[in-house]
Amino acid sequence: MSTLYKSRFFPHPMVSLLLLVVWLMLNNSISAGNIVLGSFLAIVIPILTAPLQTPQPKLKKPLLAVYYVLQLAWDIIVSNFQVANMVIRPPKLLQPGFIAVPIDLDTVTAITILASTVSLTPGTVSSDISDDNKWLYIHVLNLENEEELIATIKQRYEKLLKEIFEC
Amino acid sequence: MMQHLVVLPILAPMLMAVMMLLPPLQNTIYRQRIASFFTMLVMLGIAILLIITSSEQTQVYALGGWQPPFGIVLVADRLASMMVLLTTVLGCGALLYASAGDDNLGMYFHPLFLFQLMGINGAFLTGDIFNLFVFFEILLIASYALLIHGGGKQKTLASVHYVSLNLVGSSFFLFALGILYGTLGTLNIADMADAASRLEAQEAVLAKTGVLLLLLVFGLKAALLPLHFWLTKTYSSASAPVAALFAIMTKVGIYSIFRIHGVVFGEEAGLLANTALPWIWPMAILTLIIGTIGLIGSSSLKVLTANLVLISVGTLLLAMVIPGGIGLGAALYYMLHTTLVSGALFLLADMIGKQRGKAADRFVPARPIQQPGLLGTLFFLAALAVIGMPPMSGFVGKVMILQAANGTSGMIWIWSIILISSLAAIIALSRAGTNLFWNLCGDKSDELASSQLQIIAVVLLLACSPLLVIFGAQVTEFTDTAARQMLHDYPTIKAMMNAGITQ
Amino acid sequence: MSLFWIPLLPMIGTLVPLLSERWGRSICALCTAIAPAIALTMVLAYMPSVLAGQPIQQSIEWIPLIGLELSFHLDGLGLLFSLLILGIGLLIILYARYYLSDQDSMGRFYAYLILFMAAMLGIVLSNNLIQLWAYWELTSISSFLLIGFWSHSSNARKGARMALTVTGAGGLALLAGLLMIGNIVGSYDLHTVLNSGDLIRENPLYPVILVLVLLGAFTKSAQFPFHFWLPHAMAAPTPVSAYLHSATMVKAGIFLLARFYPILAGTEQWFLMVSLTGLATLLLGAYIALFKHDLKGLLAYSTISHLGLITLLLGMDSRLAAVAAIFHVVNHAIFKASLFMAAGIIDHESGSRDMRKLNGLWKYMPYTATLAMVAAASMAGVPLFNGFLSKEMFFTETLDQSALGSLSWMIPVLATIGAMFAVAYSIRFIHDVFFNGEPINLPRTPHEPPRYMKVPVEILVGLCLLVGIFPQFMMGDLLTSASSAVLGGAVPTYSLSIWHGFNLPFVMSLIAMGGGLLIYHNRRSLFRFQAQFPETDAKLVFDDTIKLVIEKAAHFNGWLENGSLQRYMFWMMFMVLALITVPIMNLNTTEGIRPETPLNNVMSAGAALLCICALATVIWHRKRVIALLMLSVVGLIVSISFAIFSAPDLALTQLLVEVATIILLLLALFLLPQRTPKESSPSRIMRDLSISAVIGGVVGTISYAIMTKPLVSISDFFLDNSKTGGGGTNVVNVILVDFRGFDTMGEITVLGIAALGIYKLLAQMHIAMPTSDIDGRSWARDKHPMMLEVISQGLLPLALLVSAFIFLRGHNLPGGGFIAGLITSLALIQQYVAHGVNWMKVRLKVDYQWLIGSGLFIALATGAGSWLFDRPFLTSWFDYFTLPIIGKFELASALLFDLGVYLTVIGATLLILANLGKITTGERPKQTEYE
Amino acid sequence: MNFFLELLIVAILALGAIMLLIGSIGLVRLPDFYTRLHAPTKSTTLGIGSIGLASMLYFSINHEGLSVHEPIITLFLVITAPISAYMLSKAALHHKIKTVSRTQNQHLAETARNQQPPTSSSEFSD
Amino acid sequence: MEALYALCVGVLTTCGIFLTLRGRTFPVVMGMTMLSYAVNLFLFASGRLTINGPAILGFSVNYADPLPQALVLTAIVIGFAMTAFVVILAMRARADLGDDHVDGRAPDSSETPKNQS
Amino acid sequence: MLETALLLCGATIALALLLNLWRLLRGPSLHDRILALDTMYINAIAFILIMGMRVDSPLYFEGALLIAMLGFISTVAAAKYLLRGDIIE
Ligand code: NA
Ligand code: NA
Repeated sequence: MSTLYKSRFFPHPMVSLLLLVVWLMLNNSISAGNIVLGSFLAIVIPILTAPLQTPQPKLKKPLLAVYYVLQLAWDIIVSNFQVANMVIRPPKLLQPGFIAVPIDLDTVTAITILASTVSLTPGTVSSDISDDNKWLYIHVLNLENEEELIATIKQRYEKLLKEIFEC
Repeated sequence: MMQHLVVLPILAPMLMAVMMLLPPLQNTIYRQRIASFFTMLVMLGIAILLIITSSEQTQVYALGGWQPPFGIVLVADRLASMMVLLTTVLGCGALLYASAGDDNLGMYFHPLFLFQLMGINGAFLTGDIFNLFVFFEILLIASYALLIHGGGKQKTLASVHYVSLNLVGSSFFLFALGILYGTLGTLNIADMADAASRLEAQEAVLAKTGVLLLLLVFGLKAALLPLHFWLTKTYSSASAPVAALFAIMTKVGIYSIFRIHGVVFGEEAGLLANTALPWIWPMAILTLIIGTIGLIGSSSLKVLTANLVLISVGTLLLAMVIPGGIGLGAALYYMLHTTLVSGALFLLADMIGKQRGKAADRFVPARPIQQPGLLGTLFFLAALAVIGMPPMSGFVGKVMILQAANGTSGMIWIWSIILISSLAAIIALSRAGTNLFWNLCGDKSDELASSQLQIIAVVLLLACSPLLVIFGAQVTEFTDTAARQMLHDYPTIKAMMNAGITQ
Repeated sequence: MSLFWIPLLPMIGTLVPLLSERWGRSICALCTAIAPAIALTMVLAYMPSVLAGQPIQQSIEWIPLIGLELSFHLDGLGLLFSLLILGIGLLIILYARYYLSDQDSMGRFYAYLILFMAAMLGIVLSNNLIQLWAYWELTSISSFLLIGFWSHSSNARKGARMALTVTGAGGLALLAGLLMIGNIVGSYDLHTVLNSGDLIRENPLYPVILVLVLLGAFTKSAQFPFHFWLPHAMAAPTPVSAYLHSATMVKAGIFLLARFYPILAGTEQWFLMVSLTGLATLLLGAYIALFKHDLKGLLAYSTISHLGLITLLLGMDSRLAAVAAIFHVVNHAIFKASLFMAAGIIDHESGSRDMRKLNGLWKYMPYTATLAMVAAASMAGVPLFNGFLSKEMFFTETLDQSALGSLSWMIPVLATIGAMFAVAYSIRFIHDVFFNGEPINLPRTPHEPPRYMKVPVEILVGLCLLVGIFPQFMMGDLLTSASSAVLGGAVPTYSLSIWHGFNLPFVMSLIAMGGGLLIYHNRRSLFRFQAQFPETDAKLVFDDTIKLVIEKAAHFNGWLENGSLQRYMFWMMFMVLALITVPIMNLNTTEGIRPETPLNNVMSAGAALLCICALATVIWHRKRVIALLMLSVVGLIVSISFAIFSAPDLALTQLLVEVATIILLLLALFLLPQRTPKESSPSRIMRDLSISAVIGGVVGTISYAIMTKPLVSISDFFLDNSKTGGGGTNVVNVILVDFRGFDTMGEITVLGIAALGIYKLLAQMHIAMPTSDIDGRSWARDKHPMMLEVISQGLLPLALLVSAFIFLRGHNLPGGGFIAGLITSLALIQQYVAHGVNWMKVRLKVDYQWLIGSGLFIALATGAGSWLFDRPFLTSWFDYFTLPIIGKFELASALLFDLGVYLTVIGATLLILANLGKITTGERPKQTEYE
Repeated sequence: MNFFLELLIVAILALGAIMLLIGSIGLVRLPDFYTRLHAPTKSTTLGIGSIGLASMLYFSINHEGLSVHEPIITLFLVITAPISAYMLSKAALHHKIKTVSRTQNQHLAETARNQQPPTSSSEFSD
Repeated sequence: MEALYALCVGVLTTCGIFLTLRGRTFPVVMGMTMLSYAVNLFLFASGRLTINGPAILGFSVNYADPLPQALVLTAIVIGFAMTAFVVILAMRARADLGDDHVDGRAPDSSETPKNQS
Repeated sequence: MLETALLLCGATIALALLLNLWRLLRGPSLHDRILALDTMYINAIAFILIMGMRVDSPLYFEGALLIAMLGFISTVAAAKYLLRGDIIE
């Protein structure tokens, strides 16, 4: 686990930023008043919730994170159509199956993001994680090539996550 | 502060109850006791002031300064003020009794007790039908919580029944409100009376269902037959101070019936006039009959007292339906009497039961109690009051009701039923007294004697009964005027509202 | 004002014995006697004036509304009775001093006795009908206490209850009668009433009034068929019997007849009812008295008989008879009281009252025997004793009767027969006790009583003789005065002398004596004759009846209130049905003139969804989780409906509450059985289905009828004033926090109280937790899945942000404190779900109770704040401000109020849910290891 | 409104609605719980995302000022949908909910249920 | 639309009442919840149905009646408080009485139908 | 055009909801039912958004937002119930 941000007022600057953005979005406005109010909330809420937060790994490469999100969005769109297709096809053609993916990440946040990614990309659902956080069990809607799928997951997502969180 | 007097009977207990959830009163029973007593004293003062001011003129208080019928108003006429005072006096007794130790059998006794008073006072004072619903719910939820105070299987079971029936009852209250708003277009009670007189035939039919559903709701609170089933078990299993306080709960229902069905939808409600009257008659009579049978068949003092409550409900409503409202004054006097006396009896039953050990308050032979003379005397006086024998107040109440019914069409019914139930009370209470105090076996029990506070509580409540007789002239005059004011003042209130006395 | 003191002194005197008990028995008795003695002196002081025909009257108003006055009136009748009550009362006090044993609480006894005395005086002196009734009841009550004085004895308890029940019932009848009289006359003033005889007798209600008043009188005076309580009242200590059951209380009924003689008598109904009852009582009492082996039993029945005699006299249509009745009241009181006292002495000194054991006491107590013999002779009507005089007057009057027509001859004949039995039992009383061989198995060796115990008897016996020999001197004026009060004016001429010549009444007396001797002589064959009839003890019959009534009542209660909520609920539904269907029958058309909202497929689908899921909830209600899921769909659709029909605030609230409810129900389900057993019979299900369907149908109909009618309502006011008066554009919110803020304050109070109540429920709950799920599978091992923990943490700030957003905009747009509060609560609950109670407990150090308190306090304080500006509670305030950068913004007191709502909601919701979780976590048994 | 803009909105709307419908169809049609789990969790992202986008465009064009709050809904769903699926599938595994018989690597369901590492011996056994 | 709405209210009322007449606490609680849905819809409808007229000033032309909405809001909250209480009470009853029957004990076997399916 | 499209979309979502209902009623496992409910929440969000466009009112957004938040909470609670019986422990 990398260094933790210790500031009392900005326990989680990224969270604060996110909150401010969400606040402005919620209000559909970037008026001065809303920025003041939003900033206030963006500072106060993390302070209030700080006791309920376990230490989070620091985002080392924010740009890479943006890339990750965009790639994920693309993958979601593409695979959505694939899954739509599978759903419409006669169900008998489906070849469902389980796979177990070994995890090399060592922060829970990263593992969670990986598992969520897997679930978000159509065709795969994270079903369980082993007690030692080393294995991710995935149910695959149409399992054609197990090794290739495992490799894709590790390459396309896990590797990026490892870099983003440097873990 | 005087101009805010009307709202104080609601706010004072609420404020103290809320304070009890916060430091420094939080979780310390001694401080809470003192705070409660203090509140009760203040409320006593408020109630007396309210009686004085409302005797001069009906007080109307517009919350938020919003002109009725748009905002919520509180209306303190003589009747409402009287009920507030009655509640406070009863509350004082119950609280004194509880402070001897019963309040420490579970959590939050004092705040819940005060919340209960808040709800009851609110129900008496409000002049808005939906606000009445809200106060009903406050007093109900507080009563649910108080009912389980002390714990035990009996209480839990009684609660399940009591709570379930009342929850469903509340649903019907809302149905009724929906109907009434949907047809009358207003929530202010005085305004409803006005709107009712303007209804067209078909709308009136709909409104009638609403009015009658309200009767169901109030009847459930008042324990009118066949909505009375919750009463016996609830009252007989609640802890004593709670049961004593509950003595006013049925009266809330009766009060609402008086107000809503007797006045608002009474003589002058156009097509809705006296909608509920044909229903109240038989229900009241049946209630009295069933209460009387229950009284005779009671096997313990608490059950007996619960049945007395039932009888008083029947009696009160019977008095109400005497044509022309001439029984209302009598009913109000009887209400004062019966509430205080049944409250005292619940407390007494608890004291007796505790001293008798295992036999509790059941009518079976038991070991002699610690304070036979004292408790015997108190019981004797309470019994006199209940049976309606002089010099206690029951006799004046009964005579008033009988006189009111004299010469009316329902006289035979009212007289025979009330007199027969009096006879039943004689039989039942003499049975109770002889069994509890005279039918002894073995040596003196080793239970503790009742504490001073408990005795003071009972004496306080019971003493009201002869006082009601001694100051009978003033009290009857007051109740009579209150009844007449209630019957004839709604137009006045309406006028005052229109004149904008609110600010 | 001193007339008031006569009944009042004894009333106050009730306390004297209780206070003086500690100083010893004699002093207690002495002190007790003070009040009656003074009262007696006062009566005597008034006597000349009353005898001179100037009754005394005093009154003060009390409760004018019911016609109750504190009003007393001392006339001849009252005087006579007062003398009896106080005089004999004083003797009884003396007597009881020696009669009571050390174990008896003398103070209590005297207190009851004096209370009774006061009540009795009240009756005879009352000048107000209601006051009279009050005293009347007080005698019943005090006699109840006196009869039950030896409360350890079952006979005493039962006797007391029986007496109270019978006389109490009579009292109620009397009340009814008196109220009717008062209503007819228009006044409860006795004087006025007594002057309105014609008015009452001509009233169609007269027969009813007569019956009611007679019921009162007859029960009190133990007239057939209400006589049965009196013998059982003998369980009382003998002084009580002597006082109440011979001299005074039983005479109250007679007094009543005499008092109302001017207004009720003189009609055929009166004659028939009163005289026949008297006659029957006279005969029955005399006959049964003979067969009683118990001394007091004999005296009790003899009393019944004599009371019958007096009643008969009053029932006769003759003014002289009334005089005779009054005379006999006095005579009977004197001799019967002394006889009871004598019987008490015998009982006291020998330990028995059974005449089969008591024999030959002459040897042991000759003095007492002599006294008893004089009294008994008087009772038998032997010349030279007072009983003879009134009995002779009675015989005279019987001969004058013609009201029974051709059967009128029966009255004297029956009277003579009654007198024969009276002689017989009088002889038995003397002969059986004082002679007739030797005592058998007496507990004690009899001897003469203490000196002063005999004094009261001596005085009374002396009176028997004095009155018997010098009637005119002793009684003349008093009797005239009393009779004049009864007859309401002129008293017929009569002569009080020992000897009226050898006439028919005297012959009747002789026949009675001879017959009496004869009967007594043949008593054994009579006893045998009587023994062949099964003894019908009225007490047993009465007891059985009462017992049966109680049992039946208890059984009925048990049947009606059988403890089944389903039944109670059904009755409620039944009432609902009755109350709403009866008026709705008159609804001609549900169709209104309001144009209907257009219907589309989407809404139909939604409705279908709603109805299907509602029905599915019912169908699967026994599979609870499934039903719960169905229910949550219903909730979802309901909230969407609110959204569709232009109620965004409602939709949001309903959604949140729905989820909170589902979570709550899920929590509960863990601790409740997962399935409901099938236990309703098909008929029960059909019944429930029908009633609910009918109610549902009617409710739907009403709803439709309402929706299709136009509405004129007060709502326009809110739309018009929301912005200008309340400072907000979200009218619903402005109504909630401003126009009807009081409702909202109540609503959050309810929520707060509910949370407290729930906390209370949970505090004492010990619950068994299932170790496996519904299908017997063990629970999953992973309590807090890691992924859930991580994501939940991430969501919390977002949720709080949304909550703040909703809170701040509430006044102008959908939202508000309640919705925001629920969002916050649910977000926190979600944390509880993800992390568990223990994790949260350490980190979230917020006292939820405190939160509720502060929330309510803020709401309250905001409301009260308007007092500072001299405005009614909850008057709102708002204004617009402009700041650099931020621009124009609004501040409103309503926002503060809403903050109170917000905090209360959070506090309440979390107090409920988090504590529930705490309970289960704390008590969860160790799980069987994962297989 | 500009026709093309309108057309764009309509297209996006149609896409969203169809995706949602397909998700629901999948829920009905797919053979076992695990496969059914895929349908809605997928279609929601694109379905709600599209409709949110349409709404965003619609209100930005039809009303003065931008409407950018719709993506927050999508954001919430993107964060939460995987957890819902994860928890449900975890529960299904725990309760040994039947898989369709042709499911591959069924033994993994067992090891996943125990949250253990997969056993190498049984790997790739069909 | 009104007819359909009324039908839904009727169905909910029916289902709610039927459930409250059951003998076990949980169905009764569900019945009360259902009944409160019915009540809320009913009370809401007393202000008549309005489409696209939220009572937010400036957002529509023809406003829905705001008063019943406020009333229903209050009713929902109170209903929630009451439901919460009764749910916990049901649990308490189970804990205290050992049975989740509303009367604290299962009815006598004589009342149970003989042929259970 | 947009109006028609919105109408059709509404109908499509309604259809989807009915399909969800089918699964909800049909089961067979509780898990299926919970999943169906979860899907219903999703469809409800879409429905409300479309509703908002149809009546041209931005007031519907918060409803949709809340459903998105709440659907998650109740689904997780239900799943937790299946797993552990006790949802808060
Ligand atoms: Na003898
Ligand atoms: Na727990």
